[in-house]
Amino acid sequence: MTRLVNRHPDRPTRLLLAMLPFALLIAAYAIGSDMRLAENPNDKLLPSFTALGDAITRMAFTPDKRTGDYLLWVDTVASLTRIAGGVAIATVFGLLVGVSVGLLPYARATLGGFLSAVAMIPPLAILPILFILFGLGELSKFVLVFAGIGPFIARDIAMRVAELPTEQIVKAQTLGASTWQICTRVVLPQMWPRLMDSVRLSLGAAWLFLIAAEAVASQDGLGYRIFLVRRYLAMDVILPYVAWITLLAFSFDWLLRVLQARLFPWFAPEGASR
Amino acid sequence: MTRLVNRHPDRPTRLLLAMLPFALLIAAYAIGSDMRLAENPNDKLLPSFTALGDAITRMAFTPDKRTGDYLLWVDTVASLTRIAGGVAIATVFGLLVGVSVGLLPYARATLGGFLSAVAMIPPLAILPILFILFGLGELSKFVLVFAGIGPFIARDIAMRVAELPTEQIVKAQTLGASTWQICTRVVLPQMWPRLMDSVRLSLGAAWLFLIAAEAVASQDGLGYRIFLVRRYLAMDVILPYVAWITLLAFSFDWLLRVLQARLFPWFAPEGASR
Amino acid sequence: AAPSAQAAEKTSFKLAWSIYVGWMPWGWAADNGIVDKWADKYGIDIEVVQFNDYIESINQYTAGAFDGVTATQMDTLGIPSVGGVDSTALLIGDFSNGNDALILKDGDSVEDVLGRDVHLVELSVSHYLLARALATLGKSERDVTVVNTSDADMIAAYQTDDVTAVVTWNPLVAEILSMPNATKVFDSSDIPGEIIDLTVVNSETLADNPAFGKALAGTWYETMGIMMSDTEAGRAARAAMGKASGTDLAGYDMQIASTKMFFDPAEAAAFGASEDLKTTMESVRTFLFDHGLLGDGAPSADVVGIEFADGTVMGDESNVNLRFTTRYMDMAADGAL
Amino acid sequence: MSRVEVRNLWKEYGDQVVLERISMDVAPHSFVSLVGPSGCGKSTFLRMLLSQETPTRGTILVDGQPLANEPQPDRGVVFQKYSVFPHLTAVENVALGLEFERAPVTGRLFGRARRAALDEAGALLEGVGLAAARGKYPAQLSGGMQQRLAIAQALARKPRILLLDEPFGALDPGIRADIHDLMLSVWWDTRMTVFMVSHDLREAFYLGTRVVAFDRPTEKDAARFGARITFDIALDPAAPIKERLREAEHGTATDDLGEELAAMAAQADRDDPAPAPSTRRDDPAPRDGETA
Amino acid sequence: MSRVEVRNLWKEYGDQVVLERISMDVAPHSFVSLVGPSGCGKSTFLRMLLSQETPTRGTILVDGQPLANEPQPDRGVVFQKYSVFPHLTAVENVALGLEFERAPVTGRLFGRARRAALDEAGALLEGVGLAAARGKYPAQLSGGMQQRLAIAQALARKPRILLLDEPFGALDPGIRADIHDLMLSVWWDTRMTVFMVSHDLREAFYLGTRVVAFDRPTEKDAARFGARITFDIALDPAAPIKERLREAEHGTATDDLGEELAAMAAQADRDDPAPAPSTRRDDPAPRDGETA
Ligand SMILES: Nc1ncnc2c1ncn2[C@@H]1O[C@H](COP(=O)(O)OP(=O)(O)OP(=O)(O)O)[C@@H](O)[C@H]1O
Ligand SMILES: Nc1ncnc2c1ncn2[C@@H]1O[C@H](COP(=O)(O)OP(=O)(O)OP(=O)(O)O)[C@@H](O)[C@H]1O
Ligand SMILES: [Mg+2]
Ligand SMILES: [Mg+2]
Repeated sequence: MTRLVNRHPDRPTRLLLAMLPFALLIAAYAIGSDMRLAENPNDKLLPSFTALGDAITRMAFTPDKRTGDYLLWVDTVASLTRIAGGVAIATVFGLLVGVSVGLLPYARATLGGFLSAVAMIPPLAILPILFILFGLGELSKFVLVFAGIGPFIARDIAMRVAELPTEQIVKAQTLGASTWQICTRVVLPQMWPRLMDSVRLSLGAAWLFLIAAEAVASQDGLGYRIFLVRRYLAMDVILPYVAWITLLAFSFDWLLRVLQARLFPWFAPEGASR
Repeated sequence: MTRLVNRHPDRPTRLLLAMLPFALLIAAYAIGSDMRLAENPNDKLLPSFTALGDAITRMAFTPDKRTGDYLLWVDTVASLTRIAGGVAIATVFGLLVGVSVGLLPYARATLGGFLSAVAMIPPLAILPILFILFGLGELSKFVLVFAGIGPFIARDIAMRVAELPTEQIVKAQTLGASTWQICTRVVLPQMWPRLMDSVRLSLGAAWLFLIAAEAVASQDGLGYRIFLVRRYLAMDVILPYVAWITLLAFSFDWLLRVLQARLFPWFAPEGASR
Repeated sequence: AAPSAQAAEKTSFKLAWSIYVGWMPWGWAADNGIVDKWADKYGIDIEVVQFNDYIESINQYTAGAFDGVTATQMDTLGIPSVGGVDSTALLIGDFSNGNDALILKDGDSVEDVLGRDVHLVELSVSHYLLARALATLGKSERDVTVVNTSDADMIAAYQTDDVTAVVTWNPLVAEILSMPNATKVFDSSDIPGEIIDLTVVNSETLADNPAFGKALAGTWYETMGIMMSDTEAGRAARAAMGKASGTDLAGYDMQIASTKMFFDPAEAAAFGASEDLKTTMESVRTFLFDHGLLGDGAPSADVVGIEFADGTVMGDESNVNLRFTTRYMDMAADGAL
Repeated sequence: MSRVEVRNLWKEYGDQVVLERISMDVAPHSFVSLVGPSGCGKSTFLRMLLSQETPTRGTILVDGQPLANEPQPDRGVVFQKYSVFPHLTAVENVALGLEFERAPVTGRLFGRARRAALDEAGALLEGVGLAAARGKYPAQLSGGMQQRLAIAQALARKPRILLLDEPFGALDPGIRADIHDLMLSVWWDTRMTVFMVSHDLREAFYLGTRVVAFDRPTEKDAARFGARITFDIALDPAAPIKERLREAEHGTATDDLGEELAAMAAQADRDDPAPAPSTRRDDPAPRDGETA
Repeated sequence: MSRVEVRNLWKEYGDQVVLERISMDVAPHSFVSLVGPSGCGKSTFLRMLLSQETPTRGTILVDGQPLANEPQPDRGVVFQKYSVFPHLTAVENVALGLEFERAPVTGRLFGRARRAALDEAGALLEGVGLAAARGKYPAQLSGGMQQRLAIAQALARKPRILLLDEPFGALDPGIRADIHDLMLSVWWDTRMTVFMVSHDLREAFYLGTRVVAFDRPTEKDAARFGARITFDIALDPAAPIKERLREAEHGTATDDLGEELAAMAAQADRDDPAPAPSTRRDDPAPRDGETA
């Protein structure tokens, strides 16, 4: 019998298997929902699929009476703008600081410990200070997303830089590279694909912080809507919104993975062929 | 002139540099606080160091009037218990699932996509469902911490397993290892130190989720206290609590780093000597 | 940013409001140009900023980022006033008349709460309501266990078996009461006039810029006039407010029904000048003092002075940080705006 | 001790043909030396013998049976890139195979069984000259020491087929001669079939009972044509000659060795129409005794 | 083209003494072959010459000046483990050094300057037989191909001192001979000083103008005693002989070469009291023409 490590499912099996856990989740939901609705037809916690469908139609495909907007799309655009901004700042910061800390002993001595400490501060606990410093507008939302994932990305990249074989850095020096040239030609280019992994890993946290920011002060956005309807336990709206967020984040994750494979053909984990 | 990559600060300089950003932060705080207090002596946002000291004395060294407890310690014990529980479950889960997904093609086909999707779900948005499933007690707090960092650890470990050179897995098979033996003797032992890194990276998020969980329904815990006094903008209590959380998390981070170096002498990143 | 909001003469102002039945008019007034209209009249700018998180709006006001905020009288005393921000209750919008309630599973009187875990937002008006409810029995908080539970999670919490008693506010009360096995045993209509929803402004700013107060009062009562009317415009306004708070016209009307809205400025002014208010404030400040919320070194409930419309001061006269005034409501009543 | 038959094997990576039309029939207890220019596909060929990669076309039979579709302990390997386990000390690395065999469930031996396995492993380490590095982790060993460790590890399970990819490249002549000895005696004792890639032709001829060379027909158009077998010399399947060679090596008649090898090659020449290069053996290795 | 003086060098890792009392005086334009058992500290010695590690005791002078305390382009290196850059194609790897030199700020050339650099790099690749693999990433190259790439990369900056750690170990004899040629002609043209670690004594003697052996006095107590220089033979600092050797290689008189080498070694023997092993050169490499 072939060992499990060596058994590769074929394409259709793979597809089937990939859908299996999702199917199970949906089935579990359906059963739970049916049971609760049988008990209390007005139960709001696990609405039926019809109710979910209605809510989706209402939010996504019916113009709002007041403004004429399609709420889901307005919320999506608002949230995506914010998360893109926050993640972009965090990425740039994480790359710059991570490479410095990973490569330069002086930067490591100065920022290494500080970064580890800062990464542990729960940003939600010091919200009042953040809002005073950055106002209540879009900036504070970027900042919260940034504060949530920036230190993580920086630490992750610093670890990845430290994993580069010393031989490479020495080799570059024998080829005449200055510190700056080592950064730009040897270290940074090798960090791009790793940065993508890092961003992928932090995407979940980024959404979390965005939702938290939108729950405090804003007038649109996916997090705002979830917060707003939460006090009515409108799970028929919340669940599609959560699914939508998950889908968006997952698509972005997938996009990053595809881009990584396309743009950096030289970057394949050692065991990728397995 | 020596390149920056090759310049290593000596011990005293290193210590000085490490303290520099902390000193700057404290100085910035002191200036901000002074400015605000000059305007309004009762300002609550950035209390003076004396006020912070008073609050610390009150919370940590004076028994509470009502209960006779030393609040800071009660809160700390409660929170540490919860976070330890949540992180422990997440670690075990992350290791098992991560190793399976990284090593076994069937597990990867089944769970790879699902895990990426689940990692993107913002747990705070589906709290109501979590409550119904796990109640409001301690269990739900473990679950929230677990839901927050479990998928992250699993994905991280799966990536690390995939990075093991294929040669190692093949080599083990030529030595007669079964899939189970490959797991237990080749892959798992090499994942321990990486797991520690992974836990270190997710510690910040773990605290975040703990605090969020304690905001929901509890009577003690660091997050409970922060949310409680946030109602009165008692930054004189919040700031020491945040600093304390940061210190606890940072110490744990440091402990893990030391343990990693002690327990796994064979594990040093390629560029560690830099 | 902080100190400038409290600087002397200026022309632009910021008001923070949060989503709650009695404060929805601010959002609607801003959306429909009423705020701008009145601001223009007095030659100033007013920015009205919506908060989803009530506490954060008060915190931001207390920290100086805003000139005015919507808050209950209890939170105004406990947060900005204790925090040294001298605040004036410019407008008395309503008092809770059933909006806040103690709800039990398997129980039909206040006695049944004894010995239970009571889930509520600690140190909020819910907490105060519970204290008052227990006081009617001659009992105290020692006879129950208070469990802090965030308002956002209250409904979900109630659905679990762990939770058998909650104190909360609308729209959460209505949602919970719509569930099977939920009985309201005590609500704010049992203590009428004790939970008051205000529009509060920084006293210094107001003193230096009466125009700010006038513009706010003008806006508020024009809006009141529209929304109270039983016309198409009034229904449309209420429907929009309901929508903005996440429900619809019927839901919003139901919330208003349990709120004593002061649509008429004269009525509001009369309430603000009444002696009952002093009794209420005495009870509220005692509650706050008992829970350590008047400052840590506070020797008694007197540390923060409260000035009433008639000029009398309760507590420390040299540290008056909460002021009730009927001046602007009177002006509205007199049509002097 | 297995017969290996390779039938019309092709291997392509995408568009690039790496190997084409490789056929050979290897008798049990052969020692096949594989030579050829770098990049011609020798490692790829070994990977297919190992079932690590599947041929694009063609089949491999072992004792008449198609190759198992995954690596098995019947085929040991020493990779070109070091493939010892970084988390185990030298002696643990060698003992690992024994533990896999003797503790199917836990994969880990305890108490006396463990001591016995470690002793066996220690003996093997001694054989490759690593007795002193017994407790060191691979990262603390030099390149050549890691390679020797990999050899000891592969020998521990006594595979019936052993695949070696430039196993002696990083070794100094003194150690190399010792390990040649070890290799030959293990090969002789266990009667296993060995495939060894080497760039050192003297080594290939000295150790091998058969030397197979891979090469591309043209350097141009390298992608379209794969490497083929360009010569295949059966040196002498009868083992005793090897034995004599080995004995001779231990003796002092070092200078005669070259002639012996030449003779051997010449005989191979007669057996096989392919033109074999003339070969002599001389080992200028400074032994410790001579130089210290 | 630099004089290198090594004065009483020691290197310890924690308790373990790796090298002790290493002294040598290397004339400009020498080609020093370093030999010795695996694990004796040859790579460590090169790392110190490179300023990658600092000696525990002792000094190294280059042209009378203490060694710069960090790697510099005056000292090129080919590491034992492949050290090419995985994110650059073969030709980009070689051109990188030129880009560092010519674009100090951006580290990147554009337009004509870039094409010129790539052309230079292409020529070097051709020299090591990698013209066809120009656009491939290192992961797509075989072990030997990567090693050749590293050689081309190190030569691109024309260092004054070149440090080679088993550079030819993974090469087949045909390619190896070509690269020996290349090496010697570059060495001769640029007059650089070369230190080469090799386990192939014939190679060491063929290429080197001087052969230095490291070894430990005793195998016991390996940790307490470091390796020392056990013999140090100046073969012939006058380069023309090398040139002749090279010419001879290209000719057909292959059989005479062995004698030449032996004579050379014999002369070295007379110059130096240390007993040098007798050495002959013969290359049984099957050239394409002979075997295809
Ligand atoms: N994954 C791959 N993708 C594309 N080409 C590959 C891959 N692996 C190997 N090759 C190509 O296959 C050819 C053979 O590689 P292989 O490693 O088998 O050579 P080799 O004969 O072992 O060389 P060396 O003696 O240098 O180790 C090389 O030209 C290499 O570029
Ligand atoms: N970082 C280290 N820590 C401890 N010991 C080390 C370290 N690096 C090398 N050594 C030891 O130093 C000695 C010399 O190692 P080095 O790599 O220089 O050997 P070498 O002569 O190059 O061997 P080879 O020919 O096998 O490459 C070895 O015994 C090795 O175990
Ligand atoms: Mg190979
Ligand atoms: Mg070495």
